[in-house]
Amino acid sequence: ACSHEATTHSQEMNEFTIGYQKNAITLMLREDEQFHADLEALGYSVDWAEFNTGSSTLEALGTESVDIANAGDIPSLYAIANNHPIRYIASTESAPHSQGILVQRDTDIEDIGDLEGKRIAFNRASIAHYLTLKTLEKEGLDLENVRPVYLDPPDAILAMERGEIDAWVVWDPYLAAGEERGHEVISTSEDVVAYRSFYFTNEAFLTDHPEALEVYVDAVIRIGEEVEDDPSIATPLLFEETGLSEETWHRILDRGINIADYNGPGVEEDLQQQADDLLELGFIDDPLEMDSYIVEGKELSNDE
Amino acid sequence: MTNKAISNHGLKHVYKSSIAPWVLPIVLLVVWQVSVSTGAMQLIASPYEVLTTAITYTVSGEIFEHIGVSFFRAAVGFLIGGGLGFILGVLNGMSNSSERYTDTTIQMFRNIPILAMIPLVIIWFGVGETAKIFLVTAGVMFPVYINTFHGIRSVDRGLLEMSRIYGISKWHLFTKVILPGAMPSILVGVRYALGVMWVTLIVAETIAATSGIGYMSMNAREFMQIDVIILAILLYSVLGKIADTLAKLLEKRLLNWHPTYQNLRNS
Amino acid sequence: MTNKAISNHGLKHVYKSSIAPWVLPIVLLVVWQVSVSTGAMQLIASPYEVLTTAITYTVSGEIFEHIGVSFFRAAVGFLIGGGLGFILGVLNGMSNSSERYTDTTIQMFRNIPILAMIPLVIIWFGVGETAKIFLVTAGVMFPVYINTFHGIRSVDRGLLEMSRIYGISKWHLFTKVILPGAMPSILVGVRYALGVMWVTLIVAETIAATSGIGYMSMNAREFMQIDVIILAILLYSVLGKIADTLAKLLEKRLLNWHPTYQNLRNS
Amino acid sequence: MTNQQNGVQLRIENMKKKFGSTEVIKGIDLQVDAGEFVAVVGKSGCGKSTLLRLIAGLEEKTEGTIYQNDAPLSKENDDARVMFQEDRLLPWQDVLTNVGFGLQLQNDWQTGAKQLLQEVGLEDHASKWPSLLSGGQKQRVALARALAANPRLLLFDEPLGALDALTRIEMQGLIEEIWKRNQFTALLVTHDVSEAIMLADRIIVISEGTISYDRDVPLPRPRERSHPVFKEIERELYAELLEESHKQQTFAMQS
Amino acid sequence: MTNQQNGVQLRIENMKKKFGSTEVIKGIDLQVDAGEFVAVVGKSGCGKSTLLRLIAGLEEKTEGTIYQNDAPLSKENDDARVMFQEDRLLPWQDVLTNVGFGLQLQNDWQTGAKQLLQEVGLEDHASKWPSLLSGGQKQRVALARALAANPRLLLFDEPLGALDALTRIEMQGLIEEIWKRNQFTALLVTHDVSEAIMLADRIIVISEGTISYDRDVPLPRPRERSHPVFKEIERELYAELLEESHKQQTFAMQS
Ligand SMILES: Nc1ncnc2c1ncn2[C@@H]1O[C@H](COP(=O)(O)OP(=O)(O)OP(=O)(O)O)[C@@H](O)[C@H]1O
Ligand SMILES: Nc1ncnc2c1ncn2[C@@H]1O[C@H](COP(=O)(O)OP(=O)(O)OP(=O)(O)O)[C@@H](O)[C@H]1O
Ligand SMILES: [Mg+2]
Ligand SMILES: [Mg+2]
Repeated sequence: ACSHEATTHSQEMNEFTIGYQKNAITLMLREDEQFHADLEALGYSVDWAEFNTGSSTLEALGTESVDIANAGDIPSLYAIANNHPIRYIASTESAPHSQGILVQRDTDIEDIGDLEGKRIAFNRASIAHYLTLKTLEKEGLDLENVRPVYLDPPDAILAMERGEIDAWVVWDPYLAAGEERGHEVISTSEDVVAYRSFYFTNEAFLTDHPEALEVYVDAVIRIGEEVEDDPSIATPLLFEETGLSEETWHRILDRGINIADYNGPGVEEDLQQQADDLLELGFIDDPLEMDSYIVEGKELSNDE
Repeated sequence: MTNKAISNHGLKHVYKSSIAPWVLPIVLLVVWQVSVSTGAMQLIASPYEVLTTAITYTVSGEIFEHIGVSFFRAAVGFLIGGGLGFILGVLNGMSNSSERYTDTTIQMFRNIPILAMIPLVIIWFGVGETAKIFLVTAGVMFPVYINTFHGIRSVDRGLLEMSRIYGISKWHLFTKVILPGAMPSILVGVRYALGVMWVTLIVAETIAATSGIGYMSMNAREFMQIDVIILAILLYSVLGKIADTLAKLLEKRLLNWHPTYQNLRNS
Repeated sequence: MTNKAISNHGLKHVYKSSIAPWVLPIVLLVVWQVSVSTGAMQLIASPYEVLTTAITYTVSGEIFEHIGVSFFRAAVGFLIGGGLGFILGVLNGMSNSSERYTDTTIQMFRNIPILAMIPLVIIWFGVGETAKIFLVTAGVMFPVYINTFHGIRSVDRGLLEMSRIYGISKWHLFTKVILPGAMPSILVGVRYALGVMWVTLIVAETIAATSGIGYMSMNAREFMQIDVIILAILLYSVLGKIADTLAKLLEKRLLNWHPTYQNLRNS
Repeated sequence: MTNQQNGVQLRIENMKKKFGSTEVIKGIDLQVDAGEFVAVVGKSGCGKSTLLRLIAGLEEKTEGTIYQNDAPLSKENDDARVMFQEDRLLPWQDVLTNVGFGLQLQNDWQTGAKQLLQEVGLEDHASKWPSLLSGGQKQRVALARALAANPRLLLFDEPLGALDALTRIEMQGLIEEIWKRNQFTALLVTHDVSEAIMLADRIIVISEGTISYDRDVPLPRPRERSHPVFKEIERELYAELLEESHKQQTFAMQS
Repeated sequence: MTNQQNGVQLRIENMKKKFGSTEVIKGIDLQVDAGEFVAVVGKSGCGKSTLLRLIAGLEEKTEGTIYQNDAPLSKENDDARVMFQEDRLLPWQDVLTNVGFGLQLQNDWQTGAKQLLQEVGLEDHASKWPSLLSGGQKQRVALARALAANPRLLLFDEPLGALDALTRIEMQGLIEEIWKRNQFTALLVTHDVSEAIMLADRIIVISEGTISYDRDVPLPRPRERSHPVFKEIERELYAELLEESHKQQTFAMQS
C-alpha cells in the first residue's frame, strides 16, 4: 500500500502530495508563491490531489496516497476507528454558524420541535448527521421522530428545490447557497456541537518530514489571517472554481473561521467528546483515545 | 470399460464441472488471508474478519433486507430496461428507416455516464424509487439493445430470403426466423445486462437510499468500514455468479438446436 | 433515368444517410429549449445557456484540456483493458480447460461495481493516474471478454473441422479462421466497451482529479452548475457518437466479406 | 392442396443482369405458358440461378422487363416459391416446422407438412434438428417444403443434386405427380439431362448469358427412358452443350 | 506436388456407430490397399458420410477399430483430407486463400493454389469472396482445395454433385490425373453410378449400415463408357441398388 508513486518520490526527489477539498484556504494555498518557494528551499515540491468528500480525502491519506490533507472532524474519527494512521496537525476554532438546518422557503416549520414527522435530508456519517442527532436530542427527539433522507449535498439541494424534503442539515458553502435560494436557517451548530476544520498528515510523513509540515501549517496560518483581514482576496478565485457568486462567498468567509493554528488545548477535548458520542450512538465499535493522534504545535517543531 | 474406469470417469467429470471453477477463487482467498496475516497487505480486512462481519449481518437478518431491496430494484429495472432495449433493438434491427432515425440518438444517450445524469434524474424523477429504477433501466437498456440489434442484423440473409419468398407472415417471420436466429447474440446482451444491473444499482443507491447492497457498500465507505465494503464486493460477485449461471441455463435451453451448445453438452 | 432523377436520387441518399439521423436530436433540442423557455421544465439550463457556457469553456481552452486529459486516460485504459479482455476471451474461447479454471472467477469479478471497488483501488494503486487507468481497464475488459468469448465459441463448427482436417497451423487457424469468424461479435464488444470507457472514467475522475470531463461534471455537480453538467453530458454524447462512427467504419472494413455489410453498402 | 389456382404465364423481355461490371445475363427473351414445365440446363456459372432469382424478384435486374400474366413484375414475386440451390433450412426449427414454411405455418399445416414429409420418405425424422440430417435428407426436406407450398409458379434450383439415383427417380415421380395435380408453372434447373427430358415440356439451354437452345419435349407421360425420342433429345442436348462448351473455350483462348 | 509419399493402407474391423439410440453403421469390415481408389455408393441417409467421417477421425466410433498402415487410429487422422459434402469455404477469405488451405498456407502456397484454381476453371475468380460464387463454382473451389492437399488419404463426399455433365467429366479427369500422379488412397462417395465405374478400382455399396456389395472394376484406364464391361457393371450396380431398396421397403412395411 505504501509503494505509491508520490511517497516513493518523496524519499528520493522530495515530492509529496497534498489532498484537499475546495475552500478558501486550500485554493489560495495552491496558488501561493511563498509557500512553494519555502518548500523549494527545503528541497520539496508539491503535487495536488482534489477530493470532494472528507472520507475520500482521509481514505487517501490513511493509505499514504497523499501526505497531507484537510477535512472535517467526524470523518477523521471514522478513519481512526478503522485504523487509518492519520494525525491532526492543525485546526481552526469551531465555526458554529457555518453549518445549520435549512427549511423550505414557505414552510411553517419554525423551530426544531416542528421537525417532528418531517423529511430531513443530510449526508450519512457526516458532521451533518452528527449535528442532526445532537440537535434533535436537545429537543428530546431522535431520528425515530423524523423521516431522515440520506442525500449528498449536491443531490439534496435539488431535492430541496423540488420540495421533496422539508429540511436540510448542511454546511457551507451549501448552507449559504441554500439561503441564497430563499430557504431559511432555523438553527446552527452553536451550543450544539463543535465544528472545526482540521489539517492532517499520516504517521509516516510525520516521522520523516516534519519540516515540510511546519512550512505547510505556517502557510495555512498566514493565509487564514490574510483572508480573515480581507475576504475579497479569495472570492474571485472561489467564484472561478465553484461558480458560486462572490457575494455568497463573502458571506461564507465572513461567518466562517478562517484562521487556523497549531492544535491548542480545546481541540483534544472536543474530539474526545465527539468520539465518545459516536461510540454511544453506535457509529464506532471501540472507544478512542484521541490524545495519541493529536500533534501539539510545539511537538512538530521540536521533532527537528 | 470396467466399473472402476467408469467411476473414475465420473469423478473426473465432477471435478471438471464442479471443482475446477472454484480452484482459482480459493487460491485467491488463501493468498488474501496470508497477505493480510503476514502484514503484506495493510488496511484490508482479512477473510476471517469479513466472515465474522458476514455472520453478524446474517444473524441480524440485515443482509437479507439489503439483498431483498436491491433485488427488487434490480429486477424491476431489468425488466423495463431489458424490455425497452429489446424492443428498440428489434425495431431498428428490422427496419432500416427506424434505424436511421433513432440509432444515432440511442448511441449518443448510451454514452452518457449514469453518474453524470444523476442531477437531471433527480430534477425529473426526484429522489425516490422511481429515480433508482430509472437509472437501472437506463443502464440495462443499452447492452440488450446493441446485442439485439446486432443479432437481428446478422441473421443469415439466405434464411430471410427464403422466409420472404415463402410468404410467411410478419409474426412468424419474427418468432420463427429472426428471433431464434438473433437469440445467441441477445443472450450475450442479457448476460452482460445482468452485470450492468448491479453496477448501476450501486450508483442509484447513493441517492436517498436506506437499504440495498449499494447503500450498504457506500455507507460503509463513508464510515470507512473496510470489512463491510469487502463483504458488499463479495456479495456482488456471488450475485453475479448466480445471474451468470441462470443465463447459461437459459442459453442451454433456448439454444439447444445450436451445434455449439450440443457439443458442450456431450463433452 | 434522366439527370433529374439521378440528382433526386442523390439528394434522397444524402438525406437518408446524413440528415435523417439528426432529426430526432434536433427535435429533442427544440423541445428542451421550448420547455425551459416556457417554464415547463425548471432548474434546467436552456440550450442557449449551455451554448454560452460551451463558448466560454471553448474560448478559454478549458474544454480541450478536459477532453485531452480524459481522452488520454480513456485511450490507455481502453488499450490495456480491451487487450486483456481480448486475450482472456481468446484463451477461454479456444481452450475448454482454461475456461473451466477462469471463467467463473471472471464472471464474479465482472459483477463488482467500479464504485464499490474504489476503496480497494486506492489502497492498492493510490490516487494517481494508475488508479484511474486501472478502473477504466477493469470496466472495458469485460464487454470485450464476453463478446470475444462468445464470438469464438460460435464460429461455425464445420469450418473448424475443415481447418483441423487440413492440418492448418495453430497460428493460421487463429488468424484465418477463428479471429475473422469471431470478428462481428468482437466488434460489438468493442463498440460497447467504447461506451463503458467513458462511463467508468467519470467514476475514476472522482478520485483526486483536477481535470477531465468527469472531473468537470462532478465538480459542476458539487456546486450546482446545471449548465456545466449538461455541457458535460452533451460532450459525452458527442464523444459517444464519434466512437460509434469509428466502430462502424471499422466494421465496414473488417467485415467487408459479410453479406450483411455488403448489402448495407449497396442500399 | 386442391387446384384452385392455375399456373402463371411468364414473359421475359430483353433481360440483362450485371454484377458490378460483369454481365451475367446478357439479354434473355423467354415466354412460358401457364402450367408449362420448363427445364433449364447450362454450364456451371452460366447464370441459371441468377435467372431464377430474377424471376422470383430476389435480384434487381439491370435491364428488361418480366411480365407475369401480362403485368410487369416489380419487387418480390408473391406468386413464386423457390427451392433454392442450398437447402436453406432453419437450423432452429425441427424438420416438420421447416416443411410447414411451405404452408406458411397456417391453418392445419402440420397435417400437410407430415404428409409431404412422408412422401419424401422422412416421416421418421419429423422432430429432428436439420443439422442432424444427411445431405440428401436435407435436400428432400427442402423439396417437401417447396412442394407443400402449392404456388402458381415454382422454381426449382437443382432440387435433386444430392440424391442417389433411385431416390432421385422417386422424387422425380413425386414432382411430376404434384405438378400434374396442381398445374403450377414450373422452372427446373438441372444438370441431369435425362431428368430434364423426363420432366419438362420444354428444355432451354443457357450459354454465354443468352438462350442458345430451346425445344419442346413431345413425349407422352409417364415417360420411358428407352423411348427413341428420349434418346434422340438426349443426344441432341449433349451435342448442344458440347458445342457451346467448345465455342466458349475457343473464345476464351482467342481473347 | 511430387510423389514423395504413398497412399495409406486401411483396415476397418467391425465398425459400428450409433447416434443416440439409432445405429447408423451396423458393423462394417473393409480393407483398402495403399493407393487404391474405392467408390462408395448407397441410398441417401445410408451412412456414407458417416463412414468417411469415421475414417477421418471426425466422429467417435461406437465400436470396432480402424487400422491405418496397421496402426490403430485414435482421434484425428493426420494423413487424411476430406472434401466435405458441403463446400465449407471460409466466407471471410477470398477464393485463392480458401484453396491455399489445401496447402496449409505454407511455403509458396499461392503458386500451387493458383494452378489448381486454373485446373478447375476458376482462375478469374481468385480474389472473389466465396459468397459471390455460383453453387457449382463453390464446389469446384472445394475440390481444388482437396486436390491441392496431396495427402496420403483423400476422402471425397460427393465432390461433383453440383456440376453440369460436361464440367463433371472434366473434373473426373482432373481427379483421376492427380490421383494417378500422386498415388494417394482415395474413397469417393458418389450418387452417379457411371462416375463410380469411371474412376474407381473397386466399388462398394452400403445398405442398412453394412456393405452389401463389393466388386473390383477390372477396366483399363482411361475408361470408355461404351465398353461392354462398363455397361455390365452399371447394370449390375443398378440391380443391386434396386434390390436393396426393395428389401428395405419390404422390411419397413413388415415392421
Ligand atoms: N449427428 C447426428 N445425429 C443424429 N443422427 C445423425 C447424425 N448425423 C447423421 N445422422 C443420421 O445418420 C444417417 C446417416 O447419415 P449420413 O450423413 O452418413 O448419410 P449419407 O449416406 O451421407 O446420406 P446422403 O447421401 O444423403 O448424404 C442419417 O439417417 C442421418 O439422419
Ligand atoms: N452476388 C454476386 N456478385 C457477383 N457475382 C455473382 C453474384 N452472384 C453470382 N455471381 C456470378 O454470376 C455467375 C452466374 O451465377 P449463377 O449462380 O447464376 O450460376 P449458375 O448457373 O446457377 O451456376 P451453378 O450451376 O454452378 O449453380 C457466376 O459466375 C457467379 O460467379
Ligand atoms: Mg446455381
Ligand atoms: Mg452424405
